[in-house]
Amino acid sequence: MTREIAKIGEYTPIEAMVVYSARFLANFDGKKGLIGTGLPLVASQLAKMMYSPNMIIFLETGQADANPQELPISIMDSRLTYGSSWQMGDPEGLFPLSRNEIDFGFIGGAQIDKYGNVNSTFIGGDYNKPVKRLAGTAGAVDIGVFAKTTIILMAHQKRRICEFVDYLTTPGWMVKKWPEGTLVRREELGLQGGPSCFISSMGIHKFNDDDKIMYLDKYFPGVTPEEIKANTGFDLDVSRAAEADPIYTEEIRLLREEIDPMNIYKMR
Amino acid sequence: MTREIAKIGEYTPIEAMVVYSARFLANFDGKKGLIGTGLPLVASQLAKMMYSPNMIIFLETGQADANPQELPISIMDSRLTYGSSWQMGDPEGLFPLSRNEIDFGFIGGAQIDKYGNVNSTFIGGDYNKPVKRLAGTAGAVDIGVFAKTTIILMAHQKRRICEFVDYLTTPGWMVKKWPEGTLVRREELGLQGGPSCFISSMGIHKFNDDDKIMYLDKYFPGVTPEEIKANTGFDLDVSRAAEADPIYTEEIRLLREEIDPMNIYKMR
Amino acid sequence: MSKVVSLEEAIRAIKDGDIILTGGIVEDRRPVAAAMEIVRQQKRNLVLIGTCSLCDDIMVGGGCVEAYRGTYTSNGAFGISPNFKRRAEEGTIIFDDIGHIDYSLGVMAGQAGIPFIASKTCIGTDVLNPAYDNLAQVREVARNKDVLPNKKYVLMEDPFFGMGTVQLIPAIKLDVCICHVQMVGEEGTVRIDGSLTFDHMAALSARTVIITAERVVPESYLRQDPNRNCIPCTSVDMVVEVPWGAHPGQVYNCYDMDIPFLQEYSLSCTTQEGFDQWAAAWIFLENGHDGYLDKLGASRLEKLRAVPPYGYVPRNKGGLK
Amino acid sequence: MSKVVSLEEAIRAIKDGDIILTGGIVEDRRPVAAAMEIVRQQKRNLVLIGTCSLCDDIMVGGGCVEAYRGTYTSNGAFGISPNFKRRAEEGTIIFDDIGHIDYSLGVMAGQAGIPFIASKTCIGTDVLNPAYDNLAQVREVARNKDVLPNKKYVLMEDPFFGMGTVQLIPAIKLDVCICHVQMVGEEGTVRIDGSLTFDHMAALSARTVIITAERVVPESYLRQDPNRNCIPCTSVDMVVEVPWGAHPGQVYNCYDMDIPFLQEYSLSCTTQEGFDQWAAAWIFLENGHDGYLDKLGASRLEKLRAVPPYGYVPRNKGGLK
Repeated sequence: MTREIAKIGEYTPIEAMVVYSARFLANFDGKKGLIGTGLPLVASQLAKMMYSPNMIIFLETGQADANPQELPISIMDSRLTYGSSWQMGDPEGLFPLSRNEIDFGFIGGAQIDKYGNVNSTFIGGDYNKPVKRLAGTAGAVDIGVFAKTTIILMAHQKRRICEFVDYLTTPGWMVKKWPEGTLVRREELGLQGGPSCFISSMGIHKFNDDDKIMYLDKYFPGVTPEEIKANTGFDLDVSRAAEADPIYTEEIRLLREEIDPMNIYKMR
Repeated sequence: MTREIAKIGEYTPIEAMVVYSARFLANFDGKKGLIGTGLPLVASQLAKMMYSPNMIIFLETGQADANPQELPISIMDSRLTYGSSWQMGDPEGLFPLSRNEIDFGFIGGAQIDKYGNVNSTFIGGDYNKPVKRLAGTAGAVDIGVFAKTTIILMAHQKRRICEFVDYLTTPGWMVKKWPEGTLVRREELGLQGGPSCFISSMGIHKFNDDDKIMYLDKYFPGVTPEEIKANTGFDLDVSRAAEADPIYTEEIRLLREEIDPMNIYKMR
Repeated sequence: MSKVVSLEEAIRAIKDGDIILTGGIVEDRRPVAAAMEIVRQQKRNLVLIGTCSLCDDIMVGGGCVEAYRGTYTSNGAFGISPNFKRRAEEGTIIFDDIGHIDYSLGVMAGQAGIPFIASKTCIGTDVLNPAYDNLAQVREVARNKDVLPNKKYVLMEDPFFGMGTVQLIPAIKLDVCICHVQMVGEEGTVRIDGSLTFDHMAALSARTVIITAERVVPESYLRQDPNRNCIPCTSVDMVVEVPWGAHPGQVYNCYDMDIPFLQEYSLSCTTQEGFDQWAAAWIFLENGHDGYLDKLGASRLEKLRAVPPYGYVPRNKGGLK
Repeated sequence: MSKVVSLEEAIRAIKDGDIILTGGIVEDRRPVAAAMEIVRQQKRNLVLIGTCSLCDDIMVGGGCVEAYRGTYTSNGAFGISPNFKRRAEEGTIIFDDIGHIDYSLGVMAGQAGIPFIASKTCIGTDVLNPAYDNLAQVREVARNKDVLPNKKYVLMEDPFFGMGTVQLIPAIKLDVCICHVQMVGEEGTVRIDGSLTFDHMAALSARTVIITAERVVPESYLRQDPNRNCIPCTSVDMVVEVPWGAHPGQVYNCYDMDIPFLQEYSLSCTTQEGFDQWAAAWIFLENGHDGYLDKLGASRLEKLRAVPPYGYVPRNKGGLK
């Protein structure tokens, strides 16, 4: 099947982020994922339609094998219950993580650092008097600790992609060993998993095998590696980056017409 | 209302044991009890009819406020589910105990000692090669540890009422402190509760306030304190015993005609 | 024995300084009407456990809450909970973040009546940062301090399976649990449709449990299928019938969310004055919840009513446009 | 994806030395047909977890079991499990008694994926007697030793609520969990009526989960009310339709117990020869479970069929006389 390619300008950077995320989920067809609220849920819907029809979706409010017939707005949306195999509560929804059943976790966040640590708790100032208070831990800690791998999605902004997060909510590759707070490799604390990729609104980022520092793997069509580097809060290695495959009109059509016709998620 | 008194010989010792147990449950009208399988369940049915209509029954297989319409045979009998408020499993059925919600536990057993410790695990020989292997712990440990008080019911036989149990399944007043196994008062281990009475097929036994040793409180009509002493495996204090109030024909009629017409529990 | 009371009477049982958890999560199946009554009764110094979203955030705006211990402080798609956000950024509310499995295990331990539980759940993260441990400050606000643990966590080596360092997590216990549900019997048996969130566990470990429900139904009806019930009557103290008691959120099988109302809330409450005006318009009404429903209007509510068998309003039927 | 297989194929997945838990409790909703197939396939060195009643005791009689770790070894009103009793008194089976809350917390920890949990549950009793700790011997029998903990328990002081000395209880994990239920969808979603016993938790922490059911129903039917389901399809590996698969025990809403059959079992199995004769009569039949049903006869089974709405056969209707 030949697919029509969408031109640059025919989709927004956020739509591109969601499309590349959905494509990445092709790696998890038939696998079990715990999907966070917001854009990860949108990307999963697209993935189920095009790339990963047998992906098994768990949600932190206790649905196993959820099959929403239309896009949920809330993490406990009624749309998630109907058609799922089992509907319990949050503990039962999260325990597949701690039982090591979850092949991938898929989350957003507000800040990410070069080790793939994610912050969704506060930005700036002090914990007790933050400049910007955020949503807190909800699922983000647990996905980072227990999922066999983590996929992270976040709009690309210089202040959000930084040297080290203001608060370590979701553990990436270098995490804090308590009580001292020493930075150590996650394996040293007996944590499996770790982030496999960070998909922004400009490109796809992976992590070096040795020092586990983020590098640019792919830049989206119409974006240059230099632009990405300039919009990143640490010295991002872009030397190995290649252009991502183009986006198909069908992907954008599904997002706009089938998945989010009301633009609830403000992707456009 | 004057009630007709049953003559001695018109009921069996086991029926007497069940009737006096039911009367004791009058202390728990409106209270929450966790009821063991077997004769405790029979006595509870009689109590609900005559003495304790608002008693709230929990069972270890997860029924809250069970209202069986006929006598259950099994601890997870279908008869326990229908009409109950909530039907979960064993963990949920037992956790009211560990949450300290249960006002009384009511159990049988195979052996009881002078401190009210009960054994339902093995009798004689060694743990690993017992003369008589029994049912094990099931609920009996937990009722003894967590219920605000415990009521114990057991047929009166010399070999069953002893100085110290062969295996301490249900903690009474003097229990084992590990790892040494030293005998200590239960309070010393932070255990609340303790047995309030042991009802046998011959009499009602309570425990001294000071040394927590069992004494005879009431002997059933037609039984003498001396007979009870002779049928007890330790030097039972019978000096304070009085004769129990007589049994009513109505109590026996209910047991025989309404509660166990098929004599499933072999009370007669 | 019937446990049915008025909303006012039920909420009177809550004392200043109580440690309280509200059912549902984010904007859905939340006891919003109950929270508004808490604001009307001007409760003070409450300690919120679990999450601080919609109904909790209304209590924060109403000046009822001084401390929070939990995992989530957002209204989801409608933004960070505005009253909490403002007070956190002012530094005028005490908060102590814990993880989501952390919270789950705490509530599970509470319902099992056990003191603590072990997990690797927050290992490596700032949830365990001693500098961010505000449990002692939370305890200062609480009336019954013994309901809260002495310590936030303890690290120890797993002696059983060689899992390395694990975190001991204390049980979560409560003074008060308020849940809004689809159905309750007059004796308190609860049936929930859709996510149980934490309600089925939290209600078991609270000293006082208040159930508000779309409908109070005959207890005998619910007892025909005890397997389908979610909270036993033996754990419930008071029962209140409050139709649309979770508006503007969803209640599965009953109604969908009122998106414009939720958006208006977020926009209104960025300042305390904004919240006060919003509260004057929606909370401090004559006739309390009945006044609220009448002001919303029957036709607006009818558009939100769930369509069987889905339990929500499918968008292609135009309900929510 | 359909997970429906034959009983023979499902049981072939069990390996000698597996750590196994069977659903239901005492004589009710037990996977009896599955246990008989295990005997037919001559599995060896199984480690039984939880209880050793009816279906488990059949496996003991069949020589399939060498070790047991659990809380109950009786057939309730029908006496101590006869094969287990005999082998225990001979000293030819390894057993390690734990408490009922002990077991509950272990399974709860298993489904929560955590290594251990604290409780006062066996404090003061011989369950903690080091002289009776046979866990090491149980481990010797097991094929996958890492499924069992290193230690039976650890004592420690409660650091959070001042509860004094508590017992740390390791998670219960399993190689195999077999449950017999009323209904299962072809993808594995399970609906249970009546006590869930431990099934809803144990099935989540086993490597291989086999569901036998009175009826395999369309998955889509069960998904109309996910709140009523008890085990998610995501935790189930194989599904087998086995009508009357728990006979002679009860299955709520399906059938009541066959008391004479249960009494006959108890009387027959006091000796190994007695069990072998009983097994020849009821297990080693041509056509396996179908042969068993035909031998029982349709009229006998019909008398056991549950009466709505009770879910059992009320005695005053004469069903069980």
